[in-house]
Amino acid sequence: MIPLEHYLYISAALFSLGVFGVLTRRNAVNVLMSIELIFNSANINLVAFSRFVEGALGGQVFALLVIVIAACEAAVALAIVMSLYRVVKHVNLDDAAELKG
Amino acid sequence: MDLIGALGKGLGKDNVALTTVSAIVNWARLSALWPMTFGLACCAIEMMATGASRFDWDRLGLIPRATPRQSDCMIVAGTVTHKMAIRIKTLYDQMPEPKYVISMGSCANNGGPYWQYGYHVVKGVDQIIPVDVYVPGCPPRPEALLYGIMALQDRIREKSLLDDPREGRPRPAAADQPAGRMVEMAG
Amino acid sequence: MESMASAAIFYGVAVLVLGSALYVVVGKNLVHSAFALVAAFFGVAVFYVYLGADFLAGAQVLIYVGGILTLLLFGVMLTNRIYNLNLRSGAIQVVPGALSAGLVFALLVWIIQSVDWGAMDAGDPGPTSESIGRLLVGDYLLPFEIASVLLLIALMGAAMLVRRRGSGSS
Amino acid sequence: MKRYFVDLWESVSTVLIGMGVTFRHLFTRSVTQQYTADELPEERWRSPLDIPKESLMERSRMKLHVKIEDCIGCKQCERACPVDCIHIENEKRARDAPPIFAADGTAIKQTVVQFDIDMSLCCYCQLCVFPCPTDCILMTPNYEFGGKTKGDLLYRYAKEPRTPPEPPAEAASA
Amino acid sequence: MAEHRSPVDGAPLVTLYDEELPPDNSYAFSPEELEEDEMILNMGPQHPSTHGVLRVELKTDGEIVKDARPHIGYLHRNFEKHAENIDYQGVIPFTDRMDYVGSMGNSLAYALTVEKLLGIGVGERVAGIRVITAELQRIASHLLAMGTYGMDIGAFTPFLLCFQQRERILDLFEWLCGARLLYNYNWVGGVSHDLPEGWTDKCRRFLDEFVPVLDEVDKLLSHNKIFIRRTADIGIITPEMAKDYALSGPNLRGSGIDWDLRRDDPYLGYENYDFDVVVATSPHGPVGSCWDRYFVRVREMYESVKIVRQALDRLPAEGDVHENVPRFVRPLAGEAYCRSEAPRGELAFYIVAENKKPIPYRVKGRSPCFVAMGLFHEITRGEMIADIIAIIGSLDIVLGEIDR
Amino acid sequence: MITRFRQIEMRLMGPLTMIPIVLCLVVLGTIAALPVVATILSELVADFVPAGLQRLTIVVLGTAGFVGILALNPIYSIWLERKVAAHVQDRLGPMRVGWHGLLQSFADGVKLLFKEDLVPRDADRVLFGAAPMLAVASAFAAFAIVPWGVREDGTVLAVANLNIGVLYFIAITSLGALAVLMAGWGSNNKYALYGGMRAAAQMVSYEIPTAILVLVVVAQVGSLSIPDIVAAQAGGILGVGDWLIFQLFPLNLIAFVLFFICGLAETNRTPFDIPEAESELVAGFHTEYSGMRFAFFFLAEYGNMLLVSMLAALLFLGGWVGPFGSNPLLFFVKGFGLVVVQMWLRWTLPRLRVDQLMGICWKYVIPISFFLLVVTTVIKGLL
Amino acid sequence: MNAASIIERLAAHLGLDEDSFESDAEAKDPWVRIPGDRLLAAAEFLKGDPELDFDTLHCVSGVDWPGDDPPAIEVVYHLTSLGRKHWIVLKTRVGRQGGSLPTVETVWKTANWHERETYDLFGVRFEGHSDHRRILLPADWPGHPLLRDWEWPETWHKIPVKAGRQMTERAEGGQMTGVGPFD
Amino acid sequence: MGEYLGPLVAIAVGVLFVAVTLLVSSLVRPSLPLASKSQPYECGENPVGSPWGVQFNIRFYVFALVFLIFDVEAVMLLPWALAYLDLGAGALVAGLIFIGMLVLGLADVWVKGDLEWVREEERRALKARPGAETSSASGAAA
Ligand code: SF4
Ligand code: SF4
Ligand code: SF4
Repeated sequence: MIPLEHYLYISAALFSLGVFGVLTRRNAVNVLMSIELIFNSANINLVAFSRFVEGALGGQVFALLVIVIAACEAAVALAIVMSLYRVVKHVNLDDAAELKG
Repeated sequence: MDLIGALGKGLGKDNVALTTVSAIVNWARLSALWPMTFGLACCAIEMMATGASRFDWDRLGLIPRATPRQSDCMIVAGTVTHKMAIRIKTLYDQMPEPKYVISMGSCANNGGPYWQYGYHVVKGVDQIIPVDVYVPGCPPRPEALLYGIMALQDRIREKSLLDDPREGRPRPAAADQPAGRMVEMAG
Repeated sequence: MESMASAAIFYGVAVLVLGSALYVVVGKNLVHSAFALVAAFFGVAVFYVYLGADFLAGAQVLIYVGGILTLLLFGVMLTNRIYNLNLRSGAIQVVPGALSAGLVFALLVWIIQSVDWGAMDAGDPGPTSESIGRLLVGDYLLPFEIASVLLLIALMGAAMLVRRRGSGSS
Repeated sequence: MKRYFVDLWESVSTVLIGMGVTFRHLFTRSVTQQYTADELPEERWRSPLDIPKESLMERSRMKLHVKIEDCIGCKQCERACPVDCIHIENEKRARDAPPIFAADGTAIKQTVVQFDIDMSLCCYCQLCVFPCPTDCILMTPNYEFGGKTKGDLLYRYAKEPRTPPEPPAEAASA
Repeated sequence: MAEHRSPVDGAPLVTLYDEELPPDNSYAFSPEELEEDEMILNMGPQHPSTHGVLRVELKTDGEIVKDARPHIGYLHRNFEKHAENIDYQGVIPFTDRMDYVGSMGNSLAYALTVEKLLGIGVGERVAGIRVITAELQRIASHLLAMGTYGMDIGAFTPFLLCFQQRERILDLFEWLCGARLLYNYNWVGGVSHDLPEGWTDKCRRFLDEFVPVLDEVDKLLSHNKIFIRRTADIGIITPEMAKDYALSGPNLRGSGIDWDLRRDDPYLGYENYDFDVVVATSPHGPVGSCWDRYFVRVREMYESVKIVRQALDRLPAEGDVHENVPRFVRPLAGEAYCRSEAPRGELAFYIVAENKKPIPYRVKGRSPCFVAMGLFHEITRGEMIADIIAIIGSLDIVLGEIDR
Repeated sequence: MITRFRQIEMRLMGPLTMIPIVLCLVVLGTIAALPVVATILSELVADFVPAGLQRLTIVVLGTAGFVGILALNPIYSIWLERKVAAHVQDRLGPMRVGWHGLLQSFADGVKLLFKEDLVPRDADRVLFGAAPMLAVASAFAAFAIVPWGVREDGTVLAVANLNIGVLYFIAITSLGALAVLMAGWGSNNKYALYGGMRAAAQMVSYEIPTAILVLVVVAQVGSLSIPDIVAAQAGGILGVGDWLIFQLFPLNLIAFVLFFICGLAETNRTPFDIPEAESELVAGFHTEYSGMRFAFFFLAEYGNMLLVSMLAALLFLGGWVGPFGSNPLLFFVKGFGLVVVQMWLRWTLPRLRVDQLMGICWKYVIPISFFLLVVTTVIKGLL
Repeated sequence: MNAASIIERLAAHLGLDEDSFESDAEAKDPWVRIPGDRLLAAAEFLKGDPELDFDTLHCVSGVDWPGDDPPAIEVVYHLTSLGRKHWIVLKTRVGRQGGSLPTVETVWKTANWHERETYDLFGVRFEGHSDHRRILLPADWPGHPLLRDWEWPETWHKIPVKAGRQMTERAEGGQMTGVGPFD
Repeated sequence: MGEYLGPLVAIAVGVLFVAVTLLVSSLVRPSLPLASKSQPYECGENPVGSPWGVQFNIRFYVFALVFLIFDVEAVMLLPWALAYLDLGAGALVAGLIFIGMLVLGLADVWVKGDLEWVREEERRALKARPGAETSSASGAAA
């Protein structure tokens, strides 16, 4: 049986990778991918807790809702990226920020 | 080719196992000759007719494939013009080994009726790609094409797996003499 | 024997997940990143299976692999032209990024280690789908309905954002 | 709205009709003529209109043949051929040679020493057949003469071998 | 590499097996001028449904075609050069090879032109035979068009059903003159062979059996909703455009213009036959769509059946088909331009003759497909990639005639 | 022109033809006797395999079994497809390789094995190589949970019996489309890319109605597990009366038809074969594939055909239950029957255009499936 | 409307006098030859005039006359009126070397390709043509092959162009073959 | 949970199957690499531009978007469909409201024309664009 901690470690690693990606990638789509990683790490935690804590199926329901939110987030964020792309013809975030200023 | 080649070296060319494998592979190749759909001119219509219900080349296991990557033989059906010749060569090159070519009709054989004044007609597709079987006719009847396909099958039967696919390819080279019908022409 | 095998598989999958996640964040080729993400999502689904959340695992594959990933792939393919961007996404602020990510990781590890999780184990919950259903229309009715509204808004909003006006940029 | 349902209905019904047609064909007899059926000789010929093979092949225009004994070397066929794939060379028969005649009685005054037809060029138009005064060039129903070399398609009909030309002395240098 | 030698006399041969031929990059659109989303896509010359060696260069934006440019000439076989070097009769095999799907029509048009040049006519039996063969050829050609069109749209079965019927016509032709595809049948002043015994009966039998099959294929293909949706709203040629581009034949009638040379400028006694000129009625969308052109062909087959029936009934029992064949064709100086309604439209030959020469000075073939291809770029703009195929198919082109 | 070799071949062909026939009989026999075979096998495993490995052994054995079926499937399906096509078109189809061409697909396979394998220049080699693997793996993964029947004691004859069965199915089928997209993108070929994009568009559209139609079934049966769904269809008039397709007439009939259409679309069969539309895109996403890799796409395609047919049979046609009691063979026959229907459709219909394909999905299939979902749930809820 | 009156009407409109144009209303195909510089005006009139209404240009052909004085290429336009069912042939001459004509593409769009073809095979240039490229032959083809004095190149892109000696001519010596009717 | 061994093994077998077959094939098949052989196929022409430069219509994205939303919706509904029968009318209504919302979304995008692959106006605009003849005729000028 895999102990809870290991799930948590994996989730933590995934989370940090996600954070790393968000901080360092300059491509908006890539940043989005990193954000999805973060969502996933959170979900692992949620499900793990619901597994290891008695009667907490709610954690799974919550994870499901997180997935829903992730989907919505991805949809809207990508839509924004698209419109951004239509204006500036690239999706490099740093340059886009300059554009604003 | 490594394995087969090594086996050939180790076991000798006439080893029974190898010849059997050769025979099986040849059988598979000749039973599943997928031609490239590639009509150039009038002959292409007869080629289509060969694929249609009455003659049905599917009977011999031919399924026309549109892309050279999946085809085994190219039926050059029709007049090869200069503008087209370059494309034909490209397409031929794009086919994977082993590959065969059937030259269908007078035009592909030799320029056909256009050999003399056809400034834009290549005088025989064998100037640009090696041809395995020549099918005469203008256009050849579907039966003649089927006959040509069977001639090609015969050709494949004679090949050995050990042959380098390129070497085994026929060329109108000196070795082809004496030319078929002219009996003892050297005399 | 069997538990050992299953543990081996677990850690194998963990390596796969982290490896592909790493590729996602450092990889040079965006399309490859996207496909690496498939592997990561898949691995997470395997974790769910290990955690007895079979329904969630299915949902993970269906939504993430089937849905979000397709969306992301389209995003990649729709916003990159290989010969002016070379489909490569450069990285910025690698060192500070790595530092802060490392910091976050250290913090998390410290928290995990500082808590005594004990031997909590609720055991295999068995089939979860129906119970989730009961919860959804029971305790979590409000989130359930809100989710629908959220989806609706996301749909309409995103569609509005990308809708071309007139004949577009050309 | 009505359009929507009409479309729906039309799609479904026409698809079903089509499926009916193909279903019927699934069980009709095939028309394939098994030309290559070495196994079933009777399947080698199946005209879709039940035309007997003999009559269909009567005018068939496949390989050319020359009844060279009858050829008088008039070169009419060579002249008529739009493709120029007939090549004839004659030699005058010796004045004192015994007279010979073609089957229809035309006197043969010339020896045909070379009569080549390049079947890899011929366009099977039959234009060479009509002008022949002795009806000695004709088209046969034989089409199975494809080969692995192009040389196989050169047909040489000549009555007698060419008398070997005296090797000209300065030909080599020229 | 070993030197390649001729199989015949051992002379060295030119072979380029191992050489890279220099690429021939001819593009009408230059990659630099492309806009943001555009891409250049080649369709052809080797493509399953460009009906031969047509090459279409597309400027696409995703699935939408922003512009299309046909490239022709991949089958340029120099008909006109040959015609300047070969005697009048010898040109006929070459005309056969122009529109190789309707070669009876071609040689007929050429023969009519030379007859016009010589000022000779043909006997009634020859005219009857010519009408019969021309109409049978029209059916055969339209069958091919119908079948390949189905195949372009993705339905394979109608293609083979059509080919089956076409085989029967070819059998009739083979019985008649010994060739299956390129007949060299119409001669100047006559036809090469008389009808063989029993031919008319078989021909009648064919007609009787053909009509139900045509109905069936019609059911399977023409009225299939998917097929209609694929073809009924695309590639629209308005009547004005059709006139401007001098379309002819089914393409012209598919645009709703009531014009048929067989009725409006009759030859071979077509005025004596009772048939309708099929004009598109376009029940499924604007007039001039692909479906209209396609369906004009289908209905023309029924009309051709009608004509053949009448011609068979009227055919004089006796008559020498070589009666008017001149021994030598040596026209006086002059020129003639004669059009006729070939299966694909108005095929015309323009012959300039020098005085009493056995060889024409200049022969120009006016090919309906060449003309039809000329407006291709107009009707493809804004369509989708799949529609390009549908449009090419609906124009029913034969590359041999376009490139000559 | 019968050469000596040809004569030898012909003499050999007769006995060799027995191979496919025997194979076919063996497979069918095994399927028919699956409950017995499975019992014997599990007992054997219980006796001879160390306890820790028993489950793995059974899984591996089961996998080997369906892999065998999947590998043989194209051989027979392609032969059958060619025969169906041929007879629809009044011709004969393969005739010369074995009795009525039965050995034809073997020849094709061997030939492809010995065929050069090309990777186009500048292709994305990783994706190009991974695509066939993903295609095959997804087909295999989906097959892993197909239940073939139940034993007397109620155990399900499946490699894996998941209680989220149908959800798993919907989830895994999208992987196939992903493979196509990978292939298209990786080939560095415009036609292939078009094919891949179209496949993606198609997958994107037709997965939704599939999911909704599955919902329709689930809402009536109340279980995600496939054996439960089948069990709910047992009994009734003549043993067929309780098949889902006959319940709530005609709602479920429509649902079945729509489900089948979605299945056609997901396996890229005519009239939905736009990703490989031969007359437009040359060969679509597999334009650049040659040799064995191309063969794998075929394997996956025919596997998926069988899969969706089997799924339709399970969900609507009662799976292994029927008039003659319950038997895996019955299930197999139903599945294969639907495959034949797919072939029949393929040789009847023209191909749709990509926008029409999407239009049909969004404007007809999805609204109607929603309608079905609402109506069935309301009816069921009120009852 | 018969040919004579068509020609008359055209000449009247263009203001051509007797010797600046030739015509033959009695020929098999009645024709009128006008100077090249009036071509466009003639075309516009023929199409636009409601009486004439030549709505389609049937064909454009070139004829090379190197032996004439002066050597010229004759460009022949065959016109048809679908509405009025009459026909006329319009001819004009252009110099063999670098001669040019105005394009009639603006009048009948179909002329576009016909003129390209005439350019390709005869080298006649058409001023104002929108897409003046070769159409049938490759872009780098040497010369215009339907000119009577066109010289055959040896090879094009390494591929031989001239007809080599064919087998029949090449084969030396040899013996009889073709025994039996169908050997 | 142990049941999931099945899919896992199947996937592994699938990958292995392909890999092993390809390995065998690579041992026995001929291979003659040539520069021209690996040129991307484009009907025999020399392709210009990379296919990866192609951008697909943004409309693709809208479909993917709707797809994602409905995918999520189906996942949310599955547990509901399992449970609603036992939970009475309230659950039924809750689910129907959920469905209703989504249908509303579908109706919205439908009405706004996002479900048309090609918008009629765009097509018409392209068709009406004049002067295709006058556009670039560079490339291969005479
Ligand atoms: S050989 Fe004859 S039929 Fe074939 S393409 Fe050449 S001319 Fe046409
Ligand atoms: S059939 Fe025609 S091409 Fe052939 S040799 Fe006779 S005349 Fe010449
Ligand atoms: S026309 Fe007849 S007789 Fe004269 S050369 Fe030819 S074959 Fe001989």
